Amino acid sequence: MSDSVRLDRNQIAKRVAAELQDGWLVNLGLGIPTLAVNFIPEGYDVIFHSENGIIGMGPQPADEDVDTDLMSAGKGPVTLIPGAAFVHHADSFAVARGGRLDAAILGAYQVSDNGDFANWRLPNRHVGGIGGAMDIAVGAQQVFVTMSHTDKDGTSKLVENLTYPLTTRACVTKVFTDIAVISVTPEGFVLDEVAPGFTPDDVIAATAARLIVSDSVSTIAA
Amino acid sequence: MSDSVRLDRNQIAKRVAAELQDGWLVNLGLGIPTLAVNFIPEGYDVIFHSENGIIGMGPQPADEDVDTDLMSAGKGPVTLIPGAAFVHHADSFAVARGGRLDAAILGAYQVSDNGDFANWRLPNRHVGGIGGAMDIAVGAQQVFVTMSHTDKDGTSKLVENLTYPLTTRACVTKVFTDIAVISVTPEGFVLDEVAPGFTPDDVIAATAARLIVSDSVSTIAA
Amino acid sequence: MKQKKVETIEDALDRISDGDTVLVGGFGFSGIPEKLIDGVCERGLRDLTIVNNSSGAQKLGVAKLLHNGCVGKVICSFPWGRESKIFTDLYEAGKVDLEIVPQGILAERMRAAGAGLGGILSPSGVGTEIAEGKSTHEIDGVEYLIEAALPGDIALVKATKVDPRGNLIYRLASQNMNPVMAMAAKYTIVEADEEVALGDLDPEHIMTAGVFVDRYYVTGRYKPDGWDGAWS
Amino acid sequence: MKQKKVETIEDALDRISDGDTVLVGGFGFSGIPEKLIDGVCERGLRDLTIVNNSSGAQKLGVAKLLHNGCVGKVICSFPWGRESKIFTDLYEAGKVDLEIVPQGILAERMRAAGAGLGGILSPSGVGTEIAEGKSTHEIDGVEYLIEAALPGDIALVKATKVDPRGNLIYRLASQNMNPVMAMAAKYTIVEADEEVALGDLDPEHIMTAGVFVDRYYVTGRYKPDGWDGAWS
Repeated sequence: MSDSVRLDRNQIAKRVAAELQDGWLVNLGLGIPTLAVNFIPEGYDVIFHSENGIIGMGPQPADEDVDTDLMSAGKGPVTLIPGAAFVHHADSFAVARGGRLDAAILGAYQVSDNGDFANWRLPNRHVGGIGGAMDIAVGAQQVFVTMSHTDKDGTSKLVENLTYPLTTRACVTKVFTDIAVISVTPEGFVLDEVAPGFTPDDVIAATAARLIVSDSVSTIAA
Repeated sequence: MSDSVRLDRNQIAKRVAAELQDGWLVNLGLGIPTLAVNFIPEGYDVIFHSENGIIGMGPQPADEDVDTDLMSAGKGPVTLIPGAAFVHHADSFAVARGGRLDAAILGAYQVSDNGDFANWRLPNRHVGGIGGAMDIAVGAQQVFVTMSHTDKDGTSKLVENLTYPLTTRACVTKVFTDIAVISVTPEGFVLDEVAPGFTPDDVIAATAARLIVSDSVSTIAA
Repeated sequence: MKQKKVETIEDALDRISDGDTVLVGGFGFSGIPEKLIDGVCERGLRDLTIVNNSSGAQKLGVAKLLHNGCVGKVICSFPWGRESKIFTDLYEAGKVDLEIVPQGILAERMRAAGAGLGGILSPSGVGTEIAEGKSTHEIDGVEYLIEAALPGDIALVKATKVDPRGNLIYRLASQNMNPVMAMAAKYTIVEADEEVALGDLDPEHIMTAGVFVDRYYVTGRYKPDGWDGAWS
Repeated sequence: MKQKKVETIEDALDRISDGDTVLVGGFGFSGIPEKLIDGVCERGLRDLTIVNNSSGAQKLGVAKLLHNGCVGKVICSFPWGRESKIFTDLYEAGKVDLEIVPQGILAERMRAAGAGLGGILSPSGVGTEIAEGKSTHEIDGVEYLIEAALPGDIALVKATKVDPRGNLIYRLASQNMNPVMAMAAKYTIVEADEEVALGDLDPEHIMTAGVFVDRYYVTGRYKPDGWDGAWS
């Protein structure tokens, strides 16, 4: 592991962005997911959905063009792409729960090998913020989780059973960490890709759940 | 009963229209209820709601101004009043079930003295047309029923228990027939008004349910 | 950008199969996707479950589908109109099934499907024939019927304007159940009077967002079938 | 015509009482009825149950109501933001109750109230802490939570345009939960940037029909509280 360097936030965002297909409707959570917007393949028409009722968010405007009535769910100023539409909050979540999101990219505290994930409350806190995560995760066709593979103490965030409070059951389809890309399959976690300098065994050692190594395991294009 | 003449459809419509108050939102069923539109007191702003998503129907247009995209739930051409709005069918019935209709005027086969009514299926037919009646009757603040007091055989349409299939339970507030105006109260039917030439006893004789005669029973202004 | 526009009715309809549940917009003469309905008849599809407010009138709308033998079941609020003799005949001959739903609950059950809900708690029809066989649930002492969401395999929707993303504008009262049907179907096919350029629709005026639309066909504005009154 | 316009904040708010459930629009800096919120604070109302997406930020929105001691309970999806210290303090001191609801279900529960439904069957939160104590119902083998409708005694709504019938237009993404709140409350009070004449709004563009609005107060457009960026 001597020349192994964990991916930084932008590299994780770039990798997950490569999953998005032309014409998809996508919802991005806060943090790393939001960065994915900077790595959409050239020429792709990816439509971004924001919980507060924007379908077709465009990039951040110049300072002088910021409008407080045109901000993302993350409270950042945005613009509109041509053909954007507004809906109210109930219909906005109809888009999500109703299955029209091709993908959601979300952060997580933990993901289990049946696709459960936790992202809304720390176990030692009384309350957390659910926001839109439960609705989005239950409805999106694909749920991509981006997170560091381990927490600050080196504890694996990929687990057999969640110890953090559940957000949504059996919904995560793929996990993008700073050392690996892992699919959630009926057989459990499958290691698809490793970060440059990492071996499958490095990833297995850092993962607190059984990890099936794909026959075609490859290195993440950094 | 020698100079008694049953009210005609327009007279019933005129009488029920006198119940409507300035500023009310009202839904009108087919038949006699629709005629009520012609008897709104001068200067009153009564807003008419149509199930198919019109809030603020105005009178019938001239032939050359008919628009097939602007017709009432009864399939008749209408116009819009200033400040009218369109909604889709789900939101249109939200208006009704959600309690925003000050009154609905509906026809009926039978009304019972607890306010149940029947208007959607004849007992001897396999199926009937429910249309919007169940939603409108369950939600409107007041449900006014207009109907003949008896059927062709002289059988009372005001009853103790419905023999026709129920539309909505305990919703009718007042009944306007061709011989009387009757309130539905916690004590049962109360006779408020009789048609010119009819006595309370005439109405009692024509009614197959107990009828309390109001202390202030009066004659319908024809 | 996803290519949603198709040039022929055949292409518009190539996802429909025998036995599908098809949500068909329209109320009275307004908002009926007539050209798509004609296309379904020409395809000779069979055993469709058709959801609409009514069973059609004369030989129009749903009645046309019935006449052409496409329909196995009708889900509607008003099957028994004076002008829907074809439905009466087929129903009484046991050739078509019927599920009757209060009009507002029909719309709400489709909206629930579009919103990814399992269903709704309905106050409409409690204690009536339509409650038979349905579960009930009490909230604050009030009894409600549990009405399941009503999704479609296909929606046939009529709009007046469409843009290349499939964003829709409906004319006057022609929207009726079209917007909830567009939400409720797995695959939504639109027939529009007119196509406008990308960016021509004000995002605040869009009535159905293009994410609910899978395909659209442009017809030009035409006089509704069976309408013999004034027309402009 | 019903007189819905009021000339003072006091008149706008005269139907609110201590203990009411108040639905308050707004998300981020957008669509917050700030002048009405200020009025509630000045009235010194107590023990309100406030429904909003969040518990506010800094001293803005719901946080202002919390700071002023008006709130007994918050129903929201996101109470624990980095900027809502006031809520954390009051909650941990046992001075404010909390009901946490997934954001989309919060909107849907209010819409259900507005639509006269008893509630909805929700797929969101099944198997999680928020399912505790709730009934479940299975449809086609899928488990749903029965989530009760969430009506308000009062809604405080922010719009950009209002006409004398109370018809509303919202600007850009400022509608957020305002339209469902307008539907869900027994009494809906609107704060609008601007009043337009009767007939000036295209009936096809109206976002909230005036039948859902009981009263409105016109403020003129103003810079949102706490916003220190560009403003036009």
